[in-house]
Amino acid sequence: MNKNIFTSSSLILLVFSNLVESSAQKFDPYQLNGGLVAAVAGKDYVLIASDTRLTDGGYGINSRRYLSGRIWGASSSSWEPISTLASTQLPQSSSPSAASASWNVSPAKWESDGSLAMPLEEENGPKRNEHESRSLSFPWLHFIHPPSEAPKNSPVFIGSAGCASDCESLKRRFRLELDSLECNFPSGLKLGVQSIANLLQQVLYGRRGFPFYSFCVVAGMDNRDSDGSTGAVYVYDAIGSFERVAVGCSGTGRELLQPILDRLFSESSRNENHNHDECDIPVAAHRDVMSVPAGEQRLGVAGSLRPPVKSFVDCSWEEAVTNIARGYQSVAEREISVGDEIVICLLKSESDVNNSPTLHVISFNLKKD
Amino acid sequence: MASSGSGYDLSSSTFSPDGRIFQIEYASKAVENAGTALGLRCRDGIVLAVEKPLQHKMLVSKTTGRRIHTVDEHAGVAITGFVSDGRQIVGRARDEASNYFETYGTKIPAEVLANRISAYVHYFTLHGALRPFGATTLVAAYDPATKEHSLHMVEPSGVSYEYYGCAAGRGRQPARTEMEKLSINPKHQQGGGGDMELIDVQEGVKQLAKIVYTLYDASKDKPFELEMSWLCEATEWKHVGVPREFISAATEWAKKEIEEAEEEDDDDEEMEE
Amino acid sequence: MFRNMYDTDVTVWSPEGRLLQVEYAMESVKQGSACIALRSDTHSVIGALKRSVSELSSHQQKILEIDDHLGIGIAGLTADARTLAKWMRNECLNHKYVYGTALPSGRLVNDLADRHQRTTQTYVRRPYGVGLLVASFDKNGPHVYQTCPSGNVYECYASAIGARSQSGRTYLEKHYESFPGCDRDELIMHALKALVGCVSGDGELTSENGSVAVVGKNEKFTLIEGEALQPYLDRLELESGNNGGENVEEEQGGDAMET
Amino acid sequence: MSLSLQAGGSATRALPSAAGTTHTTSPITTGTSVLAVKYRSGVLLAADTLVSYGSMAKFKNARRLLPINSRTLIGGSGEYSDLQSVSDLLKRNALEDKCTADSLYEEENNEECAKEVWSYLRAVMYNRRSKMNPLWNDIVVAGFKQNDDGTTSDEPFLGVVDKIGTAYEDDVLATGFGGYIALPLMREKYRPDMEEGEARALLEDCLRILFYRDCRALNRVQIAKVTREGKVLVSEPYELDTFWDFKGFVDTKAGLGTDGGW
Amino acid sequence: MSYNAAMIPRQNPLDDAYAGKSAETRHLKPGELSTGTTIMAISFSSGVVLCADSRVSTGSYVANRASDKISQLHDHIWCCRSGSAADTQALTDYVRHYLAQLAVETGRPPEVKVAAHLMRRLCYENKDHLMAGVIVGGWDPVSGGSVYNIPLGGACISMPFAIGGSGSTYIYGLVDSEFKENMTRDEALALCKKAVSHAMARDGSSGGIIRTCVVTEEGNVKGYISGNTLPYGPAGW
Repeated sequence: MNKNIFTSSSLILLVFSNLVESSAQKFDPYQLNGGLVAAVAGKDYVLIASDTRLTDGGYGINSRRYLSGRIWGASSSSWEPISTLASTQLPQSSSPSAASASWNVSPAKWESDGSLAMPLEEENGPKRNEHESRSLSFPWLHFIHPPSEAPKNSPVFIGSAGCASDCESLKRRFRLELDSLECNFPSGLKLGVQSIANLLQQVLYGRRGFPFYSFCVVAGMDNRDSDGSTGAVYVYDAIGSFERVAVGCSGTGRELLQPILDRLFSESSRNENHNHDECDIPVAAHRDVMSVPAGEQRLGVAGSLRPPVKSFVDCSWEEAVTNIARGYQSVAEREISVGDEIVICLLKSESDVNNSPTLHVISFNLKKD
Repeated sequence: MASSGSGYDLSSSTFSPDGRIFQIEYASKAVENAGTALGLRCRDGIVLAVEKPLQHKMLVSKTTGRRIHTVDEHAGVAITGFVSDGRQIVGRARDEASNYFETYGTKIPAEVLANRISAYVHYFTLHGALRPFGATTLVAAYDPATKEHSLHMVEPSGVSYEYYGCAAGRGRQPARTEMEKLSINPKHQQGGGGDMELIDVQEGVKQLAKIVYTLYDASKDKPFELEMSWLCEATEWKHVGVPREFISAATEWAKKEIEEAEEEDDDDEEMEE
Repeated sequence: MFRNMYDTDVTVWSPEGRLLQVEYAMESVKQGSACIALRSDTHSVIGALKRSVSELSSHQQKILEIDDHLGIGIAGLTADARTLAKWMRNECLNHKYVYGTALPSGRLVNDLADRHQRTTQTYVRRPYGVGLLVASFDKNGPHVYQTCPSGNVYECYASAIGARSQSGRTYLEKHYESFPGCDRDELIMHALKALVGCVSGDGELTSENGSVAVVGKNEKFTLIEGEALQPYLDRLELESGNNGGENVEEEQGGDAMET
Repeated sequence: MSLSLQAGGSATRALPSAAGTTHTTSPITTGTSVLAVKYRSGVLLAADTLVSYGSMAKFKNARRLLPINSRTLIGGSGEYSDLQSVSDLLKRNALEDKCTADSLYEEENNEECAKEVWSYLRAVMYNRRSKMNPLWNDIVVAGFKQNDDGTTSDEPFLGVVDKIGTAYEDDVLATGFGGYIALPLMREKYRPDMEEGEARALLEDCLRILFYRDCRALNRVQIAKVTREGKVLVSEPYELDTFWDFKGFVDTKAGLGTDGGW
Repeated sequence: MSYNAAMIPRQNPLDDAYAGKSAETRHLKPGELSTGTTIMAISFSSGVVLCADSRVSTGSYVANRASDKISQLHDHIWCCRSGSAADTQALTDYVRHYLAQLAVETGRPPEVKVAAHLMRRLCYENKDHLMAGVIVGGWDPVSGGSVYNIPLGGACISMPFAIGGSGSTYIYGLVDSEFKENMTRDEALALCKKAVSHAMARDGSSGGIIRTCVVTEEGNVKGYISGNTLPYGPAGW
C-alpha cells in the first residue's frame, strides 16, 4: 500500500538521473489555517475546546465546521465520536439534540451593559436568536456514551492548530506510533495521559528539522493519584517543548485568550473559596504544595512535572465551560481567523460509574463574520 | 518414473546425460495431478474454465483458492497446479500489464503479456537456488488496438503457445480430444470442417461444462466447483466471471447430454484414459 | 521421518511432483496445541488451548490481536507466528494511516499467503512452520481464514488446526450449518464445545488453558480469558451435563489439509 | 487557496521567472476554479474546460472533471500536467483494487469509497509537499461514504485536498478563484435538500459570474454528478449563455458630453 | 533592445509581453541554443501535416538559418520541436529508442498515442530540467492521423491542430479563424504554410525557410519553401 503514496515514476525517470538537483526554492510548504485550541484541567474533569473555522491563511474561509484535525482522540480507537462529529454538521441550537439537551446550569445571559452574567440559579433560560452574532446562543449538550475501554484507560484528547495539513499528518503519525506501541504489547497496554504527553513530544521533536507547524494541547484524566483522578493539561510548542498547566491554549490568538482565561479562572476560584485569605491573589501567581522549582521542569518528564501554578482549577465544570465560551467570544471579536463555532469536549470522571469517565460534547455559536 | 533418480534430477540447474532437466518435468507432474483448466477461443470471445476441487465442506467456495484471476480490464488468466505458485505468476502478470500501460499509455497486447509471463516463469528454471513453478497459466486477452482476442498457455518450463483451445491439469488429454471435435479453428472450417461456422461464447460455456463433467468421476474424484470466466463482445471485452445462473444452466445441460450419450453407448470416456 | 532424497530442500521437486519440505513444514502445525475458529452472520470467534511447559510456567499465548477488527489464533512455531503478527499489525496500521479505514481482511490474508509462498520457492529461507486462523469483521462482514505454510489460504465457515484438532473439526462439521443464525454467546459456546474435544485425554478445559476471542458487528476484537471465560465454562458444564458431552471421539490429530 | 489563486494564473507567478525557479514550484498550464455542492440525491461538480498557458487561453476543450472509479469523481484546478498524473495514479489504483478483489464478479466487490480516495490523495499530496516538490493542484473528491458492512451509505461525501495536503470536507466547496467569488454565493444559497435542478442552476450561475470576473475562466463548461444509486455521470462540454445588454453597458459612457467614466 | 547582450534574450523587455515566448526563452543559459521557433501541425482525414520554420538562435544571433525542426520518431510518427535545441533533440532520441524497442516487442507499428505518451512522460518526469515544447503528429492504423500538443511542463492534449513556439503567439488569431474541421490534405498544407510565414514575418526568433512534412499511410512527403518564396513576405507597413 504505502509504496503507492510516492507517485512512481518507473524507468522513465532514470534516463535523466544524471541531472538530479534540488527542486523548488520558492514553494512555501506551510500555511497558517487559523484555529485556537484550549484546555482546562479541573478537580474531577478536564475539557478541551476548539473553534471550527478553517482559513486559507489569509482572508478566505475554507470551511466553517472543520474539526477533524483540531480535536482528536490520542488513540484511533477513541477516534470515532469526534471525527463523526466533525463530518456531520454540528447540530445547530435549533436541532432536536439541542431541545433534548439536559444542561443543568442556567445559560449565560447578556446584561444590558453587554457583559456576560455568571450563571446563578438552576433554571433553563430563554432560547436566544442565533443570527444575533454577538449573542451566546443557547448551549445544547450532546451526550456520547462513555468509550468502551477499561475504566483505567480514559480517553486522552489532543488539540492541534496551525498548519492544517501538518496537524492532520501529526494526528495520523501520532496514532501510528501509539497504536504500534500498544498493539504490540501482549495484554492490552494503554498509555496514561502523562505518557501520551511524552510520546507527543517525541513525535513533534522527531520532525525538528522540518517541524510540524502544529501547536498542541493535551487533555486527559490523570489516574496516578490513588484518590480518584484529576484533570491534566499540557501545552506544547511546534517542536515538542511542553509543560503541564491548569489552563492552557495554543494556536492563532492564544496571546489574546491566555490572559483572559487566567483572569476568568482566578475569579472563579475566588468565588469558590472566598473564605480563604489568599483568595484575591490570582491563581496564576499561586504556588501549591505539589509544585516543584521551575528548574526541574526542564527535565521535561511529564511524570514528575508539576507546574508552579496549580495543576488544576477549583471551579465547577459548568463555570469552566462558561469561562471558555466567554474567552472565545472575546477573541472572536478581535482575531479574524477565530470564529464560527466552538466545540468543547468535556471528560467527567463519574465516581459512581466505577470512575470510567463520561464524554460530553458541547458547542456554542461564535461570530460568523 | 523410469527416468528418475540417478542424481541428475535434484536441481533445475542440472542437465541429465541425455540432455533433459528433470526438475522441470517433475514440476509439470504437480500440474498434471491438479484440477483441469480449460480455455476456448470462440468467434466472439474467450471462455476460461477451471475445475476447483473443494478441500472440505466448511470452505467458503466463493473466495477460497480462486484459480481464475483478472490481470487487466481486458485480460484474465486461469491457473492450475499449485495455486500458491500460480498466485505469484498472477501477481507478476498484473505488474507487467500495469507497467506497460504506465510506460506506453496503451493496453498490453496479448502476445506481449504471454511472452513476459513466460520469461518470468522461465527464469525460475535457470537457477539452483530457485525451483520451477508448479503451475500452468492460461492467458486470455483482448487487444483494443487490433480488435482481436487471443488465448495463450504458459507451462512450467516457460514455453508458451497461442491456442484455439487448450487444457492443462489432470484431464488435459481427453479434454483436448473433446475440444478438437468443436468448431473453433478457422483453418479447419475452410478445410475439411465444412461450412459450419465457429461457435460463440454461449455455446463455449456449455461445451466446456460438458467436457469437465465428462471427465469427472464422482466415485473417485473429490467434489469440485466449476469456476468460469469470459471476455467477449457481450462484456465489452472486459474479463468477468460468467454469471452463476449461466454456469448452473450449462451444468444442467451438460449432465443431461452426458446421460443421453451414455444411454446410446456406455462409457466411451473411459476408453481415452 | 526420512522418506527419500528429495525431501531435504524446498527448491527440489520429487518425481511425483510434490514438495516434501513444505509438507514437513505443514506437519509442524500439527505439533502446536489445538486452535479453532468459526463464524456466524455477525461475529467471528477463535478458540484455543493454551499449553504450559510446566506447573511453574505461565500458559503460552495462542490468540493475538492484530487490529480492532482482526485477530489470529496460532498453531505451530510460536516465534514464526509472532514475526507474522508483527508484519500484519504494521500492514493494518499503515492502511489506517493512509486511508483512515480498516484494511480489508481478504487483501491482508492474500498478501500473507504470498509471503508464505515466497519462502517455499527460494533456497535462502525455510518455510514458516505455523498455521494461522484469522478471524475478522470488515466491510464484507465476518470472516474466518486458515493459512498454511504452503502458502495456501482457505476462507472457512469454521475450521480447526493443531494437535487433536480432528475431534474439534468433527464437531464443527456436524454443526456448522447452524452457525449463521447464532448470536455472539451461542457462537462462543460452540467454540468451547469444539475445543473440549481437543483437550488431551486426562486434562480438561479450564479458565487457565482455555482462551477465546470474538470480533463482530460493532464489537472490537476482544480476548476472553481467565475469570472472564469462567461463566461460559460454567454454562458449558450445565449443557454438556444434559447432552452427554461432545468429547467422546478421541482421534490423534490427522488434520485433513492438503496443498 | 491564496496560492491556488496564482495557480489560477496571475501572469507574474504563472510564468517561470528569471531566478531559476523550477516549474513544479510555479505552474505553467493551469486550470481555474472547480465548484462542488451536495444536493438531495448526491453531489454535483462543475468546472470550465479552459487550460491557460500563462495568460494565454491555450486549450479550450480540456476536461478537468474525471471519474476515477464507478462511485468516485474528482475535479482539479491548478497545473494540468500534475492533474493528469494524479488521475493516472488514482485510476491505476482503482484497477489494481478491481484485480485483487475477492470475487470475479464486480457486483460482489466494493471499491474504495470516495472518503478513502480522498484520504489517500491527502497522503500523496502531503508527501510531495514534504519533499518540496508539490503536485500543484486543488483537487475536489466527490462520492458517497460507506457503511461498516460495505454498502454505500446515504451520506454523500465531498472533500478537497490542496497542494500542501490540507484536506477538509464540507457541503459546498470551491477551489481557485471560485473560493473568493463563488463560495460566498454558494454558502448563502445552499440547502441540504436542494433538488438537482436547483443545485445545477446555482453552479451554472456561479460559473457565469466567474466567467465575467475571472480572467482565466471560460463559458465553456462541464458538470458532473455522483448519485445515491452510485452512478457517476460527466456531461459533455457545453456553453453558458452570457448577458451584456444592460442599458449602462450599451450606451457609451466615454463620449463627449457624458459625465466621464469609460 | 539590447543588442550587445548577444546571449541573454530575457533582457529584452518585450519578452515579458508574450507568455509563450518568455516561457520558452527564459531559463536558457548563456550560449544555449534555442529554436526560437514557429511550429504547427494539422490532422486531416487520412494523415497529418507538420510544419516549421528553420531559425535557430542564441539570443539575437542566428546560429543556424536552415535547421530542420521536424524530426522522425518512427515510420509514420514525427514531431516538431521548440525550446532548447539540446533538450528536444535528447527527448526525440529517447522516444525514438523506446518506440523502436516497442515495435520489435509487439511486432507492429506503434500508435501516435504511444509516442505522445512517451514524450509526455519524459517531459513531465523531468520538467525541472527541461525546456521543451513538442508537437507530436503522425498516422497509425488504429486512429488514423492524430496530433498531440505537449507544452512546457508536460501536459499532453490531443487536438485537431496545434501550434507552438514563440512565433505561435502571433498567429493564434489567424489560425483560429482559418481552421475548419476535416480539411483536405492540400487545404491543411496551405494553411500551415500561410500561418507559419505570417509568424516568421512578425517573430524575431522565427525565420528562414519553411519545412513541411505530410504523413499518410502511403508515406512521408517532405516539403521545402525557400526564404524568398514564402506565401507571405515582409510587407512595407
